[in-house]
Amino acid sequence: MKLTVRVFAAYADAIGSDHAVITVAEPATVGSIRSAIAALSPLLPPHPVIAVNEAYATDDVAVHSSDEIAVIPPVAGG
Amino acid sequence: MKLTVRVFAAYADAIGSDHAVITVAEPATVGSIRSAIAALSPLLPPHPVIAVNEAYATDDVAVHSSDEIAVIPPVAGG
Amino acid sequence: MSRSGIVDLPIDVSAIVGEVQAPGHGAIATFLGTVRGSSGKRVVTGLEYSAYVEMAEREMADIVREAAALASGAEVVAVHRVGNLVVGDSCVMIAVGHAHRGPAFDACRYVIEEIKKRVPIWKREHYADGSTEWVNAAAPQARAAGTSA
Amino acid sequence: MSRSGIVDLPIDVSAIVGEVQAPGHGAIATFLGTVRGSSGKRVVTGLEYSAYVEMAEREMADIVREAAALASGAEVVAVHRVGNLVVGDSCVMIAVGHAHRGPAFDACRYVIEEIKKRVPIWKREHYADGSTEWVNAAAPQARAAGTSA
Repeated sequence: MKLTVRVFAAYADAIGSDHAVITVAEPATVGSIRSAIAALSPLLPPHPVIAVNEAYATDDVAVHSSDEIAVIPPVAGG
Repeated sequence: MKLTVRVFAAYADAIGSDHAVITVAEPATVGSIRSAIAALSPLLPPHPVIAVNEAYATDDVAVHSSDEIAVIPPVAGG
Repeated sequence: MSRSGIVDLPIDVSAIVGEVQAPGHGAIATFLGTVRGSSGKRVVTGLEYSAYVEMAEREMADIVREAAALASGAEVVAVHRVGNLVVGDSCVMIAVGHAHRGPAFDACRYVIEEIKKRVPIWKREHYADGSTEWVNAAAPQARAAGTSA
Repeated sequence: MSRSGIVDLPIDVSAIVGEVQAPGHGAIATFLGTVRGSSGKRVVTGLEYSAYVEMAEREMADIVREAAALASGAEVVAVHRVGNLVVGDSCVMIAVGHAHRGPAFDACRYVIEEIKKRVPIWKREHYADGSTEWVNAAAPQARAAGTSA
């Protein structure tokens, strides 16, 4: 299936866009889609932090085509 | 010598005034004048806290007639 | 009432203090983060904060709820500003009202520490020489964070 | 510039925060003490703060100096109000500006704790039934306090 991934801050600069489309096998989990996300740019880390539906997600979380997926660079608020 | 003692808050209510005059022997120290201050009212504690020249004073501090003496009730600021 | 949010207008300190004042609250602790004029050896002329707004608001709301649970009876307001800020502007404010000062300080401190760890907000510093740089202060450490960050 | 004082007018929160803002201060911690509407089981209608003003100002100045020494580079403002206050009024405010939040929080906390221990200020609560009472929160614990309190 195809997934649109939201991309922010330094990672958005790295790929030149605030989103990217990846193609992954089903059934998918955060663990199974991570490498496809990391492959978006050599400037991304090999194991980027992923959010699903606006929450940090562990590797075992299932991913469906309707989910909102995002890749989260190191945060710097405050 | 005679000393004027400044008296505040609950202690001022106890003696009915914001100051009192005590007569003490010379040379005087905070330790030697404390009982005369405590005697101003039975509502004062036997060993009240004394300030000399706007600073908390230990028993060994010398007291002269020109010093500003005060008796300090438990504080309640903040 | 406790609340939190991502905002794009200046932070009104008095108004937020007023929100956590109540007859039962003898203690109000606040924290205000402001844009500093230097970063390491470089002169900072401005800062650009961006956020994954929907998620940032959810994380902020979680943190405020956690703080209010830690300090039972606390009223907690936390706001973080995004957009272009100049040196001296406030970027984040936390205010906690409580009956007692200990829980008020503790809850206030908790909120700023957690914001810095978890809320998906990023900042890009603009330097006097015209260059810019994303500031990587922390890898996100959510309680449910990925195994690899 | 660090300062302290006993005041008899309302405390202007924004103005005091402004005093400790500086390009080098990324963190501002504040504490605001306000008059609570109850004390134990009794309904408080107002509070009367009085002070040995000259000594209170000296003690406040000492405490501010100590806090600025603890948190090197801190700017510290501390004011305590005296006179007749009603429920919700602010009686004390402390603001600390520092490069970093840890020292800012620590210095702020230090100042309020020491004010409560050492500064010769007293309060009399006025109750709904018309009675009044001096509140004895603490025997003064100056570093140079008398041996017997």
